[in-house]
Amino acid sequence: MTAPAASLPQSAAEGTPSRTAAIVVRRVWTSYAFRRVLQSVFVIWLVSTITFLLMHFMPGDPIEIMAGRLNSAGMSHDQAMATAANLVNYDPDASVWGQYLEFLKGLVTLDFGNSLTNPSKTVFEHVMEYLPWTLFSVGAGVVFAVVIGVSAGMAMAYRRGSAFDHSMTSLGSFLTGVPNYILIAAVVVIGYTVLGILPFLDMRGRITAGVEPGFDPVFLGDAVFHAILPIIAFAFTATGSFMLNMKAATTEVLTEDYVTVARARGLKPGRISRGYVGRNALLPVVPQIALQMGMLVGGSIVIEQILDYPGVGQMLMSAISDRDYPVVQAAVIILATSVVVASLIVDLVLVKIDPRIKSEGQDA
Amino acid sequence: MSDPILSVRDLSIAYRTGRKESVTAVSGVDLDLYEGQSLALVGESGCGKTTLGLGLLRLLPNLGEITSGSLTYRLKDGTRADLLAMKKEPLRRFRWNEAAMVFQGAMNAFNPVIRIVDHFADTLRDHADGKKWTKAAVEARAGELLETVRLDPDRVLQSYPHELSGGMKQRALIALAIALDPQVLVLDEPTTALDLLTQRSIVQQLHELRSKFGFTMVFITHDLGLAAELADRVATMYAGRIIETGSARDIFYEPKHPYTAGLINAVMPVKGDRPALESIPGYPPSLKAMPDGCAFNPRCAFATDECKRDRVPLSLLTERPLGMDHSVACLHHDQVRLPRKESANV
Amino acid sequence: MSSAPLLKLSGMEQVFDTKKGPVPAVGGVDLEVEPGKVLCLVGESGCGKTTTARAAAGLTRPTAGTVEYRGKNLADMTAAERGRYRRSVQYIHQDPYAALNPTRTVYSTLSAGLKRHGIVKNRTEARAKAAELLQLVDLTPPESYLDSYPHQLSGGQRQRVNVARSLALNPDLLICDESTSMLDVSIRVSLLNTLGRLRDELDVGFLFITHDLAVAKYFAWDGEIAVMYLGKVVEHGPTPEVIGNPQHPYTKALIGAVCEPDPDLAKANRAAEQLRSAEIPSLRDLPAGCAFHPRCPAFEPGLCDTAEPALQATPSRRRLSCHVVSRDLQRAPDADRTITFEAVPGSRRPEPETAH
Amino acid sequence: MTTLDAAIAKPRKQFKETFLGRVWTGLTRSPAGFAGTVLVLGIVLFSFVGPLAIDQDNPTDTTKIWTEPSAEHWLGTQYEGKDTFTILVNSGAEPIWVGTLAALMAVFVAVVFGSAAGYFRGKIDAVLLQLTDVTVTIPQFLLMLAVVAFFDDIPAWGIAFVVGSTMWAFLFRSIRAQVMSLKEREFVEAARLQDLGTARIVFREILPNMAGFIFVNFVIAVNQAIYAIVGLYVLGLMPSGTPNWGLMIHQSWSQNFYLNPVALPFVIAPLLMIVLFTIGLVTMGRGLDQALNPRLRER
Amino acid sequence: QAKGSEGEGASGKFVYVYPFDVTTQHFNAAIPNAALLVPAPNAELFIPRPAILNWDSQEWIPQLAESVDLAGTTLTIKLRSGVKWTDGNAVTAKDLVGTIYLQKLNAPQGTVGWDQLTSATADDDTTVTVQYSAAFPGVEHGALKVQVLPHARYGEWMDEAEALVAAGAIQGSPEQSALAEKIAAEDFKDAEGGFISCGAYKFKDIGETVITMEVHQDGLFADQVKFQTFEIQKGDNATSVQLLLASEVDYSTQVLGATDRQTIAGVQGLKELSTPGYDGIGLMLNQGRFPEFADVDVRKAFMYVLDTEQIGEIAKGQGGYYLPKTYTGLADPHAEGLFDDVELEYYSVDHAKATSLLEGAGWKKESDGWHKPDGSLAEYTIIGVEGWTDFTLSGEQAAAQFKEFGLQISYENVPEDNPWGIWGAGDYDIAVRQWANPFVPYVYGAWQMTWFTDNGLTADAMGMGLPVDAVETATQGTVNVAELYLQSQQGTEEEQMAAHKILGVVFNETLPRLPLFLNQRVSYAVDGKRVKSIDPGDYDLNDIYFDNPIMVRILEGAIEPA
Ligand SMILES: Nc1ncnc2c1ncn2[C@@H]1O[C@H](COP(=O)(O)OP(=O)(O)OP(=O)(O)O)[C@@H](O)[C@H]1O
Ligand SMILES: Nc1ncnc2c1ncn2[C@@H]1O[C@H](COP(=O)(O)OP(=O)(O)OP(=O)(O)O)[C@@H](O)[C@H]1O
Ligand SMILES: [Mg+2]
Ligand SMILES: [Mg+2]
Repeated sequence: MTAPAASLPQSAAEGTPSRTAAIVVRRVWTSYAFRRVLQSVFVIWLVSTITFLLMHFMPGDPIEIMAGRLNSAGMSHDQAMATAANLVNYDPDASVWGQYLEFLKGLVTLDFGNSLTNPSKTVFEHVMEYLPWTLFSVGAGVVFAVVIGVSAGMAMAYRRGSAFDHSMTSLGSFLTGVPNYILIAAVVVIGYTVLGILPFLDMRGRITAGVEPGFDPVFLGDAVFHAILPIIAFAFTATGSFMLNMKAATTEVLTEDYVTVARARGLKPGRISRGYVGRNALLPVVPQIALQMGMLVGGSIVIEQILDYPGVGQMLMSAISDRDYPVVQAAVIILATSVVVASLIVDLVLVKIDPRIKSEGQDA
Repeated sequence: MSDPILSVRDLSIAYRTGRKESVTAVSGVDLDLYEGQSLALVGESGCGKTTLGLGLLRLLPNLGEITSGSLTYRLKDGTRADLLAMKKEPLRRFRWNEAAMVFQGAMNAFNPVIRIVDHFADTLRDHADGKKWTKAAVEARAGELLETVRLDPDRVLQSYPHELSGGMKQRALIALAIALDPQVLVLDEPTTALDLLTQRSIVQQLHELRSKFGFTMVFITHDLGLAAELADRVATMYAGRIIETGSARDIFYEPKHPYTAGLINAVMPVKGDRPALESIPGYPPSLKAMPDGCAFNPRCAFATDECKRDRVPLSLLTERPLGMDHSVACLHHDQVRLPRKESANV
Repeated sequence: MSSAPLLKLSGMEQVFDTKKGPVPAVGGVDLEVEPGKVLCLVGESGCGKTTTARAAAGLTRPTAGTVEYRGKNLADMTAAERGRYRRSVQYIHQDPYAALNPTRTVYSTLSAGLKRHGIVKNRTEARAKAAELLQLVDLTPPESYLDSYPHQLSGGQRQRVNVARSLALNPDLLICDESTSMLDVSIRVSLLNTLGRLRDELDVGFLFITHDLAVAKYFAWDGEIAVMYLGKVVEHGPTPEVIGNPQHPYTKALIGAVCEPDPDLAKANRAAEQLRSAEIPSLRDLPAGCAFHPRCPAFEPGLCDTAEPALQATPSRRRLSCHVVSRDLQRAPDADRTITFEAVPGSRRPEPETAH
Repeated sequence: MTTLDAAIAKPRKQFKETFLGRVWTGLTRSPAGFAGTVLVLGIVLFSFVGPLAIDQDNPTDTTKIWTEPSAEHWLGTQYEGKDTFTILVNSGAEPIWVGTLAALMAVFVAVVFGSAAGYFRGKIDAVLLQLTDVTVTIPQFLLMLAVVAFFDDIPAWGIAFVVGSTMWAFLFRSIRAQVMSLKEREFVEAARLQDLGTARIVFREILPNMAGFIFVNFVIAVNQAIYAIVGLYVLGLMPSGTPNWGLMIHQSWSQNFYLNPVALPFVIAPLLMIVLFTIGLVTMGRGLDQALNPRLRER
Repeated sequence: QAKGSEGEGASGKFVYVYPFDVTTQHFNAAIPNAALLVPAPNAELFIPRPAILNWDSQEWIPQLAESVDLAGTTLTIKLRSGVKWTDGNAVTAKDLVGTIYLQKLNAPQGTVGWDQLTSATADDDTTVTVQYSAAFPGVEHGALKVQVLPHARYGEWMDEAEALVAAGAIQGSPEQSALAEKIAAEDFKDAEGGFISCGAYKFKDIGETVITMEVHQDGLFADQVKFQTFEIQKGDNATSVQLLLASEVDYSTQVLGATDRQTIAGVQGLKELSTPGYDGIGLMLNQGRFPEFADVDVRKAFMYVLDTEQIGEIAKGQGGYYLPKTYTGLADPHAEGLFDDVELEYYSVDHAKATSLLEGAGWKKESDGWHKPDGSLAEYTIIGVEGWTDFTLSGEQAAAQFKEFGLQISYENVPEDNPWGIWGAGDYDIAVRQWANPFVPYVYGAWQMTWFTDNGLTADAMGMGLPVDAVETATQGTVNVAELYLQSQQGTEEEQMAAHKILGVVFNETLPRLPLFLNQRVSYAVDGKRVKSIDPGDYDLNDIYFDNPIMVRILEGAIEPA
């Protein structure tokens, strides 16, 4: 950032073509975007390597695990191991190093082969069967949370000290405080078991049996119907934390002079709260959106289990307990990529909404 | 024309500083402003000028409140409005459209995340009254306004506030302030951060705007030169009160309050040799430890026991039309002379 | 101490990178401040005064040229030297609102440096010292300000707190960026007198930025004034010379623009327009030749709009960058004495209309 | 002048001005701060002093499995026929201190890293950013499982460490962003001009400006830490036996107690404790906010 | 046979709850444990076996078979005619023979019944003859209980399996592995014709949380069944409790905890179908890790410390468990009559006895707890499995009781994904584990569990480190348990009995596992909502996961819509 860009155009103008090329290369090399991408790739590699190691540190390999299951059905240890070896597409004697190289190859070619415990499917197919659903429900949950949390947070800051503020702050703390799986379980228990108004039985799963996928209202409506509970669950926690954070940020911004001036200018309250207070207060909150997203995907395991919503959390959970290495790897890489991409987007958005970030860096 | 455009009666403003404590920053201000007049508010730093200015637009921060008095305006449509009784939406429409303010802290007056042009767009659109402000129209109007304060629209419009120098921001704020042709313009040290040429051109611009639109101006300044140039009337404040008010000539040529006189005496001339200047002796009072009686008495050469006893009200010296009376709050005003008046002619 | 000046800027340039291209805010200035002397920087708003001052205070690193403190280049300083420099050179920000931490009281703002550098030993001392500083800047009685937060102070009060803070560490060099602009004249005089004592008694040097020529004249009478225009110094010389006998058309215009606290005089002044244009050129797109030529009343086509004038010494102890005036001076070396104050339009005061 | 000198020399507000003093004022003088403090202190006392004050004899009694609240058993009895109230009293200490420790650690690390990254930028920033990305991205579940596999017997502070080390990253970015913007403020420059030292500038000039934000996040972190401990039970990482809110919630959860109306006191009590604790902290935070951020009183 | 017109007598719906998973499970029934609903109790409804056993009378109840007959080493299975697959083909002897070969090839060495099976031949379309190399009670179990697969779909593999068996390939041989891998790579999810089955019901709609089956007109017993639709709701314990509370299911085989049972107790029409189980919950002491556990007195002392009734009460609730009449390692139905003439020790809580036993073994109680003979503090951790409520509660209670007695024993959970690995490796101090006979209706299953499961005694699968070839006993002298075990499964009826008796006494004396209690198998039915009455009839002893009585009764038409 400190490269005196001012001198570049001049030298480019004087330069021979090859020098120009060199400058272009240098520009790319020193460019923010390029370095961000490099960093992201690095992060993804590191995360997947750590995952790889963690997975291999965990006791048991896929065959042992499968054997354990068979074992529980009455087979002896040896028998179970032998049967499992046939069922699972895994060579227990391969060195970890060799597997790692294999995995790296997969990482580069984006081909992770087939699932170990379900060899009829490629890992990609396997993951894609779950991923869209989780992304949909988490994404929708976060969108809701942002909309509700941000507006509630602002309203709280505006009415600081009022009964509204007190109750909403308590609600916000409650929502952030209590894990979303407990909250959604309470919703189900009260709505379904106690009151009997929630058609929970029909809401389980991702889609009703017999509904054909496609871009038609029946399918989309059904998908939304099934996703409502997961979306609410994901929205719960995130809403609370956005509320509290937004309130804190808004409270700060409200003390700024430009807000007073905006009031003096007789701007409409809505415009002040959106364009002046909201935009500035959002600055510290925006980075949290990406984080929430990542956190929710990570935390989808329990939610998806309670609500019987087969998403990536459920898949990851069973892949981990099956030690289905390639599936776990692929899932983690996809998660890592989405977190990294989300934080990239956040950075870009921040630059967009905070012009001051661009012109930093003249500091001694 | 006998109807003042702005009329203030017995206005007092206090700041709460703790749960029970508060300080009175402005007390008992009476003021009538008539259309087209310009009033300079001068006085000690910290005497309550900004507070009064904010009070005139009901813009006090939460902990500041108008504790007594009344504040009425004659609106563009000729009706009179009691500002203190005004509801939210009318108050919003009133602000900037009827009365605008250029703030002392212009540096932070702009939203750091939006461009200058958007500030204009927001203001214009929120007071549009049905008029549709297209982007181009906003840019044209804003450009025009910026040119009146000698800013290069091409550069400034698309800039973010942090990309402008302090002076540029202040000028941009003035441009923004006149965007809706307000009737009353309150300027809090409007040219403090500006260089002389710009000051000059702004002053000129304000003159022109004033003769064109006939708006009324209250400007707060420490620059007595500027006051002399811009003001028809001058009011001197000390420790939250108006202690002398009169036409510009009254105040500059024949100040009758020892504080006003001291102030004029402390003006540094640009021309001629460097004189040894004296400030008013003693220290300015703090709001938290206000002397009894006339607040100026500890520093006053004429002070008598009487001055220490009771508050001294404004008394009328010379009556003039349209609120241009010369009044002073001093028991010993007849003794006050401008010491260097003669030599000031050099 | 060596004979090196307290502060020396040589060929200092500052180019800001912005999305729309580079902004050469300061285009090569050479300035010196001697101990116990004042260098006043005046000029149009946006001409780079603050930028120069910030570089001098080490807050930014100039993109070209050097800043030397007591003969030592800032860029080459060791950590220890830098620390010493830091304490000896204080910069007072232009904006007193932004320069105070909103979460700290006046006392804690003032005492931070004192405590950090062991100037005071305990709280009692710190408070006494802070009170003393407040009294220096006329914030009295100090105890009613010590525990205030910045938002509870008026503009002028904040400005004085800023000044008081800068005095806390007994600096050698004070860089004041319009530090008296929000004060009423009486306090201004008083504060300038206080600073003047520091200058005279403690040999403190000043880089004093102001647009108030009266203040410049009052405070820098024994020092120098440098007039800046669009990032360059256009005239630089001893204060009485520059104020009393301005040479550069821009300086002349500035002095001509002074308002006197005299309503009648002011009304007469009002009519006078001295410049060809009110437009300030953009730094990104400076006019060819002399940057002032589009506005200059002395503009001569072919001369002013072709080459950039250099800042040259004139016979009368000053430096000047104007083709026309330099040429005229060469033709008539005494000419610079002949332009008198009376030549500035509007300076004669008509008789008052009404007499009492 | 003598009275004046005295006032300066012997400041009447001596304690009030120090950081702790302001914290104290915020907690005791404002209604919100006071209410929050009372609530938090109440729960802390309940959980730390309570166990000493009550009769600890709480035998398993199969004839009393799941009974309704009564004079003898204020919250009824649980699945072993033990008194729920006694269990509740004994259950708070560990989650409170482990949660607080984890949150302190997370916030501390986030604040230190965040301000280092935001203040110094450059390499440190780049490295720390990557580190957060990595921390955020690794599935916590997996990490925990690996931890289980690695450590047989993990002490409570170790749990705090594990939980804390995964939480800091979430706060890091916000702190970094705010430090980045605050350090450009002129008052920070002013502090640098006074050569106050980087640590002081960061901790005394910059951070107090975001005290409210940090505190809110601390509260969130305490919460998440407490629930993370619940999560650890789910993974079988924590030895059961020591009574613990987490264990109670986990049992209610995994053994479906929540479906049984008689079991509701057992299910709700620990949740309620956590919720009250959080609300107490948040309310306390509001009082603190006012004390630490004087501008807030303005608007 | 099943030619009856549409919907003859069949109406209504029966709702069952079971934790299936359509996203991971598939339709390749040749892969054990992984095909959708194939391992479930309701598999009888769509993928029938030749016969199932009445555990009480030990008689075969013919299903696909019309009759079965074991004479010497020859088993003759006569299939019913007229039953058709859903693809329209008739069910023939070829299907059964192929299925038997597939099973035989893939059955691990040492499996009773499969090891001895030498050939299976289709004599005609409906007759299959199976030859065994040896005969003893139970040898026919495997072949009679295969879930018959259609040759039309699996024929290629069946034929290959047959050839491989003929060529002497066994499980684990390269040829078998190659075939197994080929099979594992196929899931038939999108195969034409869907899942080919021949039961009374066939798949209709497969949703993620609900699967609907409808009557398959040409299927086995289609003319007898009374329900038009059989619906399976997906559900684990929590869900099935909720579904039961809402009366949205008619039958649940989930094993519920004590609290759950209390929760649903008030549901209208709720019926607990309770049968004494063949297995129970006990503790494994890791002798490999702690040599002091080799001392029988220590084991006995531990046993005397435990109040097993209390443990059972808390872990399973009233009616969810029963205490064994004898501590012989056998469930009551199996122990009945066997030990009438031997003196057995009965372990009921007796702290004084425990103390004296421990002290006799050289242990000492000090202020911090019991110390071993070498003076070190005895400290152990009991592990249970996270999520297995009965294990968790039992382990917790046991630990608490030990603690009360002064033994420093704490409790901890291990993750649910691989407890078998942990048990197999012997990576624990004390573990909660089943005892008695959870798998087969024959007594030898209990010995398998007691001495051989989780006791691999090899370097990588040490298990609990309990010696099996030479066990010292007071009354029986040194006993070779491994040998007796073989005798108990492959001997003649008398030999088996004799072996059982000795092994039971050895168990009683040496406590290779500490038996806490036996499970009372409880399943739950809601009468009167959709179903008139759910009643296991004569099959009430049949274990719920194997040969589920309710499914058999549905097929018999004994369960009807309300
Ligand atoms: N929020 C506040 N709380 C307490 N006191 C305040 C507050 N704001 C201002 N004051 C006090 O009120 C008095 C008047 O302040 P004001 O800003 O009106 O002065 P001013 O005349 O504009 O001064 P200046 O010329 O220096 O700007 C000052 O003494 C100041 O300390
Ligand atoms: N960070 C920055 N990025 C881009 N441009 C800048 C930046 N800081 C200052 N400038 C530009 O540099 C020029 C000089 O600014 P500077 O603040 O030095 O002016 P100044 O002489 O102090 O003006 P004033 O009297 O108004 O304070 C201005 O045109 C300003 O817009
Ligand atoms: Mg002011
Ligand atoms: Mg400046």
